[in-house]
Amino acid sequence: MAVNVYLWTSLKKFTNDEDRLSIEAKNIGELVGILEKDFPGLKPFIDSGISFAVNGELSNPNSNEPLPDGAEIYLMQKLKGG
Amino acid sequence: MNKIHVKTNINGDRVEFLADPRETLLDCLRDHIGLTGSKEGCGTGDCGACSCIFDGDLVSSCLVLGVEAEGKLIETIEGMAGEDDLHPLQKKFIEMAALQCGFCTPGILIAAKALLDRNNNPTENDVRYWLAGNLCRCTGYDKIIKAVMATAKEMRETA
Amino acid sequence: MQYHTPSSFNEAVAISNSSAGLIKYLAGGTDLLVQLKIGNKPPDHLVDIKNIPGVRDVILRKDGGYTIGAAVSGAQLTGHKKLSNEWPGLVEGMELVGSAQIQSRATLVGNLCNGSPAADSVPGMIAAGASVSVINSFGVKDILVKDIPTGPGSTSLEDGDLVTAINLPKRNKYEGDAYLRFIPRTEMDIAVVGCAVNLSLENGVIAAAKVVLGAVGPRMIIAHAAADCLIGTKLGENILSSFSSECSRIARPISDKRGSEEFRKDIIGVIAKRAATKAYARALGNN
Amino acid sequence: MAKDEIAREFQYIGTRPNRPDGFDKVTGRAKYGADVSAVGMLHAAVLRSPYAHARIKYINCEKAAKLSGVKAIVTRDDFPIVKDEDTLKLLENTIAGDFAYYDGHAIAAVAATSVFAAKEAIKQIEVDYEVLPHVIDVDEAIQPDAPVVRENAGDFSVPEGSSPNVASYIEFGRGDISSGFDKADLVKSGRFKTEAAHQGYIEPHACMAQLDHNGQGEMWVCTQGHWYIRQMCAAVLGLESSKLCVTPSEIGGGFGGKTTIFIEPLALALSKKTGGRPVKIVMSRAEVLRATGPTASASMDVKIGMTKDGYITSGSVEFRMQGGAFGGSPVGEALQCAFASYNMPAVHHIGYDILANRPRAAAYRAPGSPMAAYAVESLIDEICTDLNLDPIDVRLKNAVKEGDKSSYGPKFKKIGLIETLKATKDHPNYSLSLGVNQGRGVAAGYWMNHGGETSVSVSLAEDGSVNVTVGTPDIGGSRASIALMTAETYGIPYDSVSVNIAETGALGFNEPTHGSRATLASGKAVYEAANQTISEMCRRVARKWQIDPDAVYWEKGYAKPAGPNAGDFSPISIKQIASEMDKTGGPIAGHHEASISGVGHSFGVHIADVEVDPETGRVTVLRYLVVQDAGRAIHPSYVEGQFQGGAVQGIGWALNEEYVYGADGCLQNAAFLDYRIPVASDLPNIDTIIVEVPNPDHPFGVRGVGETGIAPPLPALANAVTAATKVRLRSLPMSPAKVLKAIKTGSDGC
Repeated sequence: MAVNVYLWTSLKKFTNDEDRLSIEAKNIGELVGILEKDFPGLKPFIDSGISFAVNGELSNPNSNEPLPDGAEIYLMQKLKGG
Repeated sequence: MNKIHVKTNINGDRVEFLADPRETLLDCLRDHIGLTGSKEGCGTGDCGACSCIFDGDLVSSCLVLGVEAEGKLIETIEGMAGEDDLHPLQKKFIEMAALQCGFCTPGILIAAKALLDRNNNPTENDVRYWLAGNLCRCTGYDKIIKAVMATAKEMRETA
Repeated sequence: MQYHTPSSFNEAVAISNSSAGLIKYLAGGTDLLVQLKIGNKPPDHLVDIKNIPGVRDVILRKDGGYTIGAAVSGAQLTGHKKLSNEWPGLVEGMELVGSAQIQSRATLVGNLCNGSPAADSVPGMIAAGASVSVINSFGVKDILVKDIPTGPGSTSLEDGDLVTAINLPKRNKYEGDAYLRFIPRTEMDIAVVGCAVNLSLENGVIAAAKVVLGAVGPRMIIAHAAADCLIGTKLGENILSSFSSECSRIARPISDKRGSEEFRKDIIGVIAKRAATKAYARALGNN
Repeated sequence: MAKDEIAREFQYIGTRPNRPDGFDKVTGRAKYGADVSAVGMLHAAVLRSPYAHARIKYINCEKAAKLSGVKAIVTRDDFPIVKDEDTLKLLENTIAGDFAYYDGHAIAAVAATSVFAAKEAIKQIEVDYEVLPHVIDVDEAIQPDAPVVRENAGDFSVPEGSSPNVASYIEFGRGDISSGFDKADLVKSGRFKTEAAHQGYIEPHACMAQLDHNGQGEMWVCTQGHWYIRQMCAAVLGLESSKLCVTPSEIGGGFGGKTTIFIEPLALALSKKTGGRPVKIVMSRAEVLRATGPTASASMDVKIGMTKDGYITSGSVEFRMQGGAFGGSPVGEALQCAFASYNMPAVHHIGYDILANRPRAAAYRAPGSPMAAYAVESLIDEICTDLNLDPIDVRLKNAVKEGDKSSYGPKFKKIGLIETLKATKDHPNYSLSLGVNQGRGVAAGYWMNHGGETSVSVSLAEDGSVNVTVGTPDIGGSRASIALMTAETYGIPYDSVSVNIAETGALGFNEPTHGSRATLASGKAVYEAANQTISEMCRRVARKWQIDPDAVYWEKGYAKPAGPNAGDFSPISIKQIASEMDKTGGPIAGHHEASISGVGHSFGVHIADVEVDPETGRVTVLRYLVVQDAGRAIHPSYVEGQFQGGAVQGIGWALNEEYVYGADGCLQNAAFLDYRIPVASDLPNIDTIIVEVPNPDHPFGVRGVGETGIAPPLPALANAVTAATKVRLRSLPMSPAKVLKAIKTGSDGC
């Protein structure tokens, strides 16, 4: 169950200059755990509040909704609205 | 500060209160009489949310002292509706969605009524300039102006 | 703050004489209450003059001029058809002060005594040659409006002076005035610049002119040299252009939050030109 | 379920009934923040810094405390020590610690028996300030010699060697921008600047709060989100959240500015010090402008390449946004919105969040999007002019559609930009001829919308009417839209639904009415909760008919047998079910809690026609058109109202609204007299077209509509002014002085 994780450019310095990662994860919660373990530099960003767009739909970091195979997951800054 | 005993008439009721002479009419309406329909948006006569009728004149009640109310006739938003029915402007504002947050609404209704009492056939430009002292941040004024124009037309037709 | 409601000017003066501390007179209150709101020290004694008989009257005198009571509101002036026809520039200057709400309260005298160089009604009064009646413990006196403002927030009035009325001279045929100001919005702003022009014509030619510039100096500027440009002319394009430049040259504005010196100097000429054109048309039409 | 719903005809949705709270709001009965009082209530006033940046050496409250009527004074010493960085920023902004960071920063607060006594007391508080150098302008703040606003303010994202006033940094993009620029026939770039603008809600912040020594408290407050207020107050005061009950008043406008705390913790702290007396704080307008959050000021570099037939080949932006002394400008959002309307092969974004000695930026309607739109849409307009291309045609050629990758990554689902552009082009305003000194501008704008944490409940009254309880304050008619969706779900009259906005104890956590979410998110949740009760009603009817629950279905207010096989039963109305519920199993109620997703992006396109006075630089708006995709307009009047209100806020920002600072760093225009929001006579009618491309992820097709409308006016007016004057201003506001200078000298205003 590999999913494609896209990072914003300024995170590349923590992921060996990769802005796209292929990761085996069943859900976002598991994905977060793997990201934090494999790329400790990402942890402060994740801790500061981050959103995950799964196939265009925002999901929260603790979600245990199953991820579709090959899902396109974008790490996004958490948004505020007016 | 010595307070002054003020006897006045608000929305047809005889009212008495004790005013610190530094208090505005708006303060007195809201804090002494409990009529909180008039709002304070600026306190300096720039927004019109506190509009009232003072002896027949449209005023910003934040720019009138409470002690000046002695012996006067005051009309506030709370007195705008009749016993059985809303004023046509009030009805039209609801029907035409001329309010969003509603905070400026009492002042705008009072000001619009003052206009229609003087001129039952205003142009759109007349309405826009008359209401220039009533700030609204939600609506962009469009529906407010249309509601005032529609009310004027309806009142002319039923008069 | 003690609040007084005298029923005569003499009583008002007596209260002021017998009271200690800061004394202020209250007519419209549209400046005074703002001062209180923003935290300025309230006066020790506030003398409300609105209960004095005649203060809200506009009187057409036998000599054809007007006496306007100290508490006459802007809305009253606008509603006075004859006065508005004769002195449209003066009336429109007052009418530009604030909203409909403010118009119910604000007065010419208040606008004058507040001492703002940007006061909209004052250039028109000066251009009209208006005077004020003043009462104090020594008696009554007449002072020309042009001599009242002395600088931002200050006037030549002394402690205890109470302005009771504004006096306008008689209006003759073929005379006309206009006041225009520039503001960023259409309403509710303080003038960035303002200009009043008062003209007398003979056979369509300008025989006398007064030009007063507002908000471009520490007090209203009476632009004699600019007025001279107009005299003897019928206000052609060239005349207006040199008049406009002259007004810009005379202006001594400062830069502040409402406009830069450069911008004010630029547009005072434009506004003056437009005011002159309007005054001229009115003078021609006033037959 | 969802798609079928969208296709069907609606009974109530799309109608324009009177709003439920209309009567209260036209008669003065509605209670706003400052409209309540309580027995024993004290009035508070706040002492604020007169300096843009100062060290606070000591505060002496002795004299003030001795004044008659003074009951309590609080300074920072009365607040707990906070470790968490976000909480610390909130607390610092609520009440200054060792430093005052901006003109208007709260220093101390006094509670007294009257407003006059409280105001007198704050004058008697002695503060010894050591004035420090300050910085106001966003570009100046990152100069090497700029005063440092706060030491060590940069977070983990800031690249080494950055100015100490950079709080955070973000960079993202895709494709090869330089080869994209190589493919272009015309590449243009420019720097654009916008000044901070305030939300300008007419109701100043106000609250009444009470807190006892056990940490039990309650608060009445005008806010967009009372759970946020509770969470933030609890955090900065070290309280247990559930012990603080926060009730929202009616709210007199917010636009994002009432989603955070300012005076609320002060009121609670003062109350605690008086042994729990209620304390009321009402801000003055000057306090609102000096000390509450406007949006950021921005300096933005944009570069765009286009082929001569109008295809965008590449684009890049670098945005620097100043969000006050604690950071938090919406630079990330701005970057996401910058190129969101366009399908671009290569795009790159860089953003800096920058500190300055200004009040902490708060959210303001589509935070960041208006600035981004101003920069990008202005430059696109320049390129269209140079290449002699129609600006709507160019946008149609590049417009994003379903399945396209957005400029910030994720793919779009069903969106309506193309439909919106086409509707704009077809409107008569686009082809009206213009006179001398007149010009027309077109621009697009975008907001991604937000769902967020939502909790609602629905209950059936014994007479068959329905109570809906939501946690999103009604800021512009959401009670009406929620009632309409509820009525539609049940098939009962609109008037039989009452919508209540509950205090914090009555529901689970709700995010504020922000992010264009109230109708979208509360509506979606109410639909779910209502369907729970419908299922329950069907179950009870099935039991009565002694058939399987699946054999009962719900239609227009009635439980019906599903078909001939289910049996021959007369439909049972909701009224009858309700009247019998005490005998059939007790109360019938439903609830729904979720982090709502499926928000549906909203695009808008505006046309502005202006006339410029060439002698004074004054801009008059002659005509204005807003076209926007609402997904589905639940109550079209309030959708139009959102379009119109957003547009006029944008018009104000574009033309005359700005923060004017003196050389001392103090705000000079802290009043509506000189902070010039548009007045009625400044404006024409604001024409609207509601485009409806339903959001497939919402039961009724709703997209949030509140925010997008503020983005296009900035560039639409800039483009119109350029068309009228033939000069391009690159800085807002386009105040008369700037426009005149541009006409006379060709200056771009930067």
